[in-house]
Amino acid sequence: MGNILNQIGIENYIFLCVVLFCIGIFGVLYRRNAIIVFMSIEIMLNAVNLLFVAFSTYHQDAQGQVFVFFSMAVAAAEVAVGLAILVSIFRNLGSISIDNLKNLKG
Amino acid sequence: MIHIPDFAHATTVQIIFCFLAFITVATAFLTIFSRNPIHSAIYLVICFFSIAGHYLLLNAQFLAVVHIIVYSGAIMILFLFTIMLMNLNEQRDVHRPRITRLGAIVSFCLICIVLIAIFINSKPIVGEYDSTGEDFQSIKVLGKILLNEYMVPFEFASILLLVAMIGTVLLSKKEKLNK
Amino acid sequence: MEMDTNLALVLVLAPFLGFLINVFFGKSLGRTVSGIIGTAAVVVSFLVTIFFFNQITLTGKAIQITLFDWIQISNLKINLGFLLDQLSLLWLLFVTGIGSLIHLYSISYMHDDENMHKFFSYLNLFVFFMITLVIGSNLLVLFIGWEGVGLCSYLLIGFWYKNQDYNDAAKKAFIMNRIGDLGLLIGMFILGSMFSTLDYATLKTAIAGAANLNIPLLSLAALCLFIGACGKSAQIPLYTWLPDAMAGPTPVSALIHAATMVTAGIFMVTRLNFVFDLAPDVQTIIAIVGGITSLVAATIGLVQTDIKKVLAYSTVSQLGLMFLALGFGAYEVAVFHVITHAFFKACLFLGSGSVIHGLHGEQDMRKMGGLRSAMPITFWTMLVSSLAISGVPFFSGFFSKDEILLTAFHHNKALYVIGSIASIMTAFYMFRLMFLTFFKDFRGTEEQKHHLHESDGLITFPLMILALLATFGGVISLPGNSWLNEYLAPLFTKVAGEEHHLGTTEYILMGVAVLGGLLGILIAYIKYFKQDNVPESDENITGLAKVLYNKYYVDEAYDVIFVAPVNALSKFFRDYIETGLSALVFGLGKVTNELGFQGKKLQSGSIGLYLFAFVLGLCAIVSYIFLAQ
Amino acid sequence: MNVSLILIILLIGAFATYLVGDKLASKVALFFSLAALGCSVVLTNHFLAGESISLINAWITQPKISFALNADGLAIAMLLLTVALTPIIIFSSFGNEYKNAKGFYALILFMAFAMTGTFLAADGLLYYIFWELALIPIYFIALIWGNGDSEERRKAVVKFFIYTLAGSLFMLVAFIYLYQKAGSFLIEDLYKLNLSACEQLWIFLAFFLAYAIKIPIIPFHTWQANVYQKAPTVGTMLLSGIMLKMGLYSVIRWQLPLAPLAAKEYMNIFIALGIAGVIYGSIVALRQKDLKKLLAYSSLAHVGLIAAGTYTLTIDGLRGAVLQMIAHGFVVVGLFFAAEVIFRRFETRNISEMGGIRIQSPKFTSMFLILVLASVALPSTFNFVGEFTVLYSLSQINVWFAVLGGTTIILGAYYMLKMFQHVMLGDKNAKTFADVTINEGISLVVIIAVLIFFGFYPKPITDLITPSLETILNVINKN
Repeated sequence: MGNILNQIGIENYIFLCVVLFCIGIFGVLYRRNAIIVFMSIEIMLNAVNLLFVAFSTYHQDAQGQVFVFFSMAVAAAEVAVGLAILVSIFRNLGSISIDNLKNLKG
Repeated sequence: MIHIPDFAHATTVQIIFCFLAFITVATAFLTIFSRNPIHSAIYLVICFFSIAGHYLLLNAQFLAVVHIIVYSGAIMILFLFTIMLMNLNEQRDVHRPRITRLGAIVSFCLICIVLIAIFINSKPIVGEYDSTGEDFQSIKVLGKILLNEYMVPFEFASILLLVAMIGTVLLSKKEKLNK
Repeated sequence: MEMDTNLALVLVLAPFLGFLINVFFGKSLGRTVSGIIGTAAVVVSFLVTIFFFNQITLTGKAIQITLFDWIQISNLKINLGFLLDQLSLLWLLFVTGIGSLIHLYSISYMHDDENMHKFFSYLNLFVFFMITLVIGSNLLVLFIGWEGVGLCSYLLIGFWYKNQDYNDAAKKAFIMNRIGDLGLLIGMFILGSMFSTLDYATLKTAIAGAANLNIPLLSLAALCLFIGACGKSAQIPLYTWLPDAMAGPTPVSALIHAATMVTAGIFMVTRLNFVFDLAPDVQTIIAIVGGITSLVAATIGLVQTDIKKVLAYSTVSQLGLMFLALGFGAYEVAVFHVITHAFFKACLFLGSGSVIHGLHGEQDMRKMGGLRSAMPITFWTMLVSSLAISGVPFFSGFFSKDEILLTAFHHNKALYVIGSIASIMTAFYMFRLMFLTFFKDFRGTEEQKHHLHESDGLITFPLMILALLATFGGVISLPGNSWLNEYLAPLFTKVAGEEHHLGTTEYILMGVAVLGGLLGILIAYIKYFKQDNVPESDENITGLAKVLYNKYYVDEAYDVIFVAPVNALSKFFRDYIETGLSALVFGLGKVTNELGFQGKKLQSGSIGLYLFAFVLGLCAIVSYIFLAQ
Repeated sequence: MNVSLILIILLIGAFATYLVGDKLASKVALFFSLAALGCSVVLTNHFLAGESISLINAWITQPKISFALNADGLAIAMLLLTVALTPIIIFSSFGNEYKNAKGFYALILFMAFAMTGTFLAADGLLYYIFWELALIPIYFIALIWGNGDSEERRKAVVKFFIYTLAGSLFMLVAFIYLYQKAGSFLIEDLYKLNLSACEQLWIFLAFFLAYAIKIPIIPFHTWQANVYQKAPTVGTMLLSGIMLKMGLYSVIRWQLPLAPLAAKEYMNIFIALGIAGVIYGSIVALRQKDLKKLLAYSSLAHVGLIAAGTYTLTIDGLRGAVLQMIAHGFVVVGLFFAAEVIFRRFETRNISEMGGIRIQSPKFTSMFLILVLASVALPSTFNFVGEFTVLYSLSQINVWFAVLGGTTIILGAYYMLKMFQHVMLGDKNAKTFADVTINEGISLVVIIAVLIFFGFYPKPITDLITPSLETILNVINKN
């Protein structure tokens, strides 16, 4: 079985992931809705995951996929906790706009 | 060095890749630009599916399946539930001031350029993509690796999930306890 | 040798002991006793000096005494030591001799002053420092005395310290002297670094033996030393303190500002004649400065109305003549004039003191007159001294002044003319003083007239002695047969003066000088005796006389040129630079504070902003790591 | 027996003073300071007999810091200055009543302890610790017992504290850098380093900042006049008499041997700075209205000359500087004490409100005059010996340095005599000036005696310091 990357080229995956990652960053900066910010973070995570898998294929090695597996677990945990926090913030402040979250002030 | 797909002589795989990539990027953008969080969530689901398609394309079936289950299934449901719980709609989302948006676009372009420039500058040695022919990503193999080499992290992942669950429950319940 | 050391210590320390006794016990001892102790202390020194003087005239050998190491500097070691040679003993003779007389005089003169014991302690201290100055075996010991006499001069000028004007005069004297002292110090530094010694004897041998002398540097040293001498001996441009110094009691003026301290500059130059001989340019400068000083001071003296001021300017003028002689390398001539000048000027000052005493403090000649009958002894002694200073033949001043003018004639005709004019003026203003003070009718108040009396014996006795000396003092150096020149010969490297052959030229010059002197006296006689002129009161003085009366406005000029700018600078520094620097330091603190304050605003707590910063930082770091290379 | 004994005595003294309570505090402090003086004299005798009284103990192994006290002639001279001035300073304060006297006197002894430590320390970090330790007591002394408006005082003192501390931090950086190179803080190890010219320059500048502020050399002097004015006289005496000498001593002990190349390269600049301080200080002093401020600026002028002397890098310059340090220490303590004596009677430091003291107290006037004259370096006072030597060394570098530095002779006489005239002379004014008490007299007489004795016979001190200065010069000239 030939390597699928022979037909696509690893660079294209890299470009795709970079663009995806940047879109994630863009979303974080662009939106104030905390939920969308979360989604953007997920996009970034996925961009990285995709790159892992691409390189896993490139190296013909399962390590990358294992890592993606763990990262998914962490992402799941993160989203669960993060959303719970958002919910409680929403209950307290009545809004989830990150502009309202200014308690980090020194 | 940037490999421009030659559409005239494109293989099926290449066409599929381009198609999937287009969907991924487009839906990612739509996720961000949608006014309505529900729409965002829907677009994100599509985005995740397309990424799962990439996984399949790379022959990582197990991951593709896990990805769909975890992301499209669990995480997105969580998102949707939260959105509905908060009853968010377009009106509640106030757009950021223009300067912020401009800044966001500028930094988006900047980081894109920087990352791509790095990649171009690094002159990667991409030789022939060798294929050992060995099976390295079937469920069987992955399972062996996970439960042998990565036994301890695997267990920690489960502990992490457990802790996350307890934390989530506590966080959500705290309000009620105070009342 | 042991004996010599002890005796030398007695010589130096006797006045110091007198000082200590008067300082600590003076008040309880009473005025007369403290005066006697003070006088006795100086007399002891005088006796010891005579002893040494006899010894040295017999043996002709200088006595060098080293007490202990004083200051140690890498290449020169400075001892506290004494050198008793012909020059220092000669100086000591008239310092202690005239000093004794003036102490004696002061017992009576200062008797009414509540701080008499203090006066005597200062006088003793002065004599102590003066002896140290003269007797020191190296320049630094000289410097102790040099500054010490300056200090005593300060204390004595400001003796009546309740009057701040007197204090100003004292301060001025000290500071002017210090300007000279700086010159002296620099001169010492240069000599020290050139020859690694400041000891006179070794310095002399070192200079004699030096192969390649750096003459320009040596000249610089000589010039600096001369600046020192200028300060102490009141030469242009540092002479203005001396007339002001007349604020002190009259015995002080006689002792310090006429006979002894002001001659220290001449002493120093004579002492270091071997240095000055090698710097002909500096010698020329000395001669010119001396000549100009003598003329300028004499012109100012023409119109002064304060009896002591006249004498003060006369002193400056005479010192100028001495420097004129020094400038021509005629050291023994200068020394001769120092000695005769000490006699007649001390006598004149003491005489004026006697007059002032008799008039209860009146110093303005316009309010005197006709004192001849009331104070005959004072009159006669002062007349003798005036004749001496005017250069009337066969008085001491005639010989010494004549020698100076002769020397000047042989070297530089222009300076000879200047010196001669100064001499004529001297004769004029001295007799102006005599006529105004002692002749005609008394112009003071009735009350003063009522109290007019001759001073008592303690005052007149020194006057008579000094008058005698002023008359016959010239015998020590008669033209053609000079005891002084022979006595001083070992000191000088050159053949002691060029023995002037008493040819026709010399006799003509002598005649001219005598005629000049007589002319001056004659003018004074016509103006103030025949025509009965009295100097105008202050506001009526006009024209050139006003300029002269105001001393060419030199004091004012110095105020404008030096004092005022320094004060303005001080004010500027204090008000602007200081506050500016202070503000700068505070400013640094404020900038830090402000930065913190502004930085605080960045920490707004807005997550959006943080994210921006994060992304930009990421860009920066990533591009630095990957793109910078 | 070694020098740590003196440190121990002073430290115990500080604690004992604090514990005995307000009434006895001054006496106990005097006792301990005299004990330290006696001990120092005994130790000096041991030293002169050839015994070593130094001490080196390992202290912290990682990083390598030792408790090293090195007593060579120079350090002993400064030690003697400190322990001789401390009892005088304490004794001179007997005429004043202080609130919380136990704290006050304990702080004085503690400061003496820290300063002694600074002079003796032979380990960079130990030295640095003592150096900073000395700052703490003076801060409190000036802040709590000072005079004038408390808000202004706080401002001046805090400025002083931060300013000197900020300067010292650069020195700490330099020490850390040196430690990286040498692997030890011991002074001998640091002396052995061979640093490049560039490194030396930076180290020199770092030290310079610390010392220039402490000494102070213009334009880093702005803290001085204000603190002198605001601090209680005892604090001023400690500052001007001893603490300034810490900076000057450190220049000789640390800065020059550690960065000799830089010192040689930029010698003229630093000498010029010192001399600029002389002229500037003198000129500013001319127009001061406050007696203590005037003395502060005169002090600025004098230390400027001393600093110029040290930077000549000649044996004369160093020796003259050390002699002048000691002489200046005594004379400035005397002058400030005289100012305090006047303040006790007139309740003012404003020169224009004084005058007429000579009529009322000739004794005090004489003593004050002697101090003034010593301050303007009249020959036969100790100051002359130092000033002459320093000026001589300057003339060896460049005659113009000596000429400009020598203006202190003229300007110094000008402002000091002007001050003397307005403070002491003149007719009686409305205020009465009681004659000096015996206690005050003793302090002044002791100081005057020291000044005049060493003015004629400075040989003991010269002999004490010369060998160690030569050793330091050898280190400087090793390359």
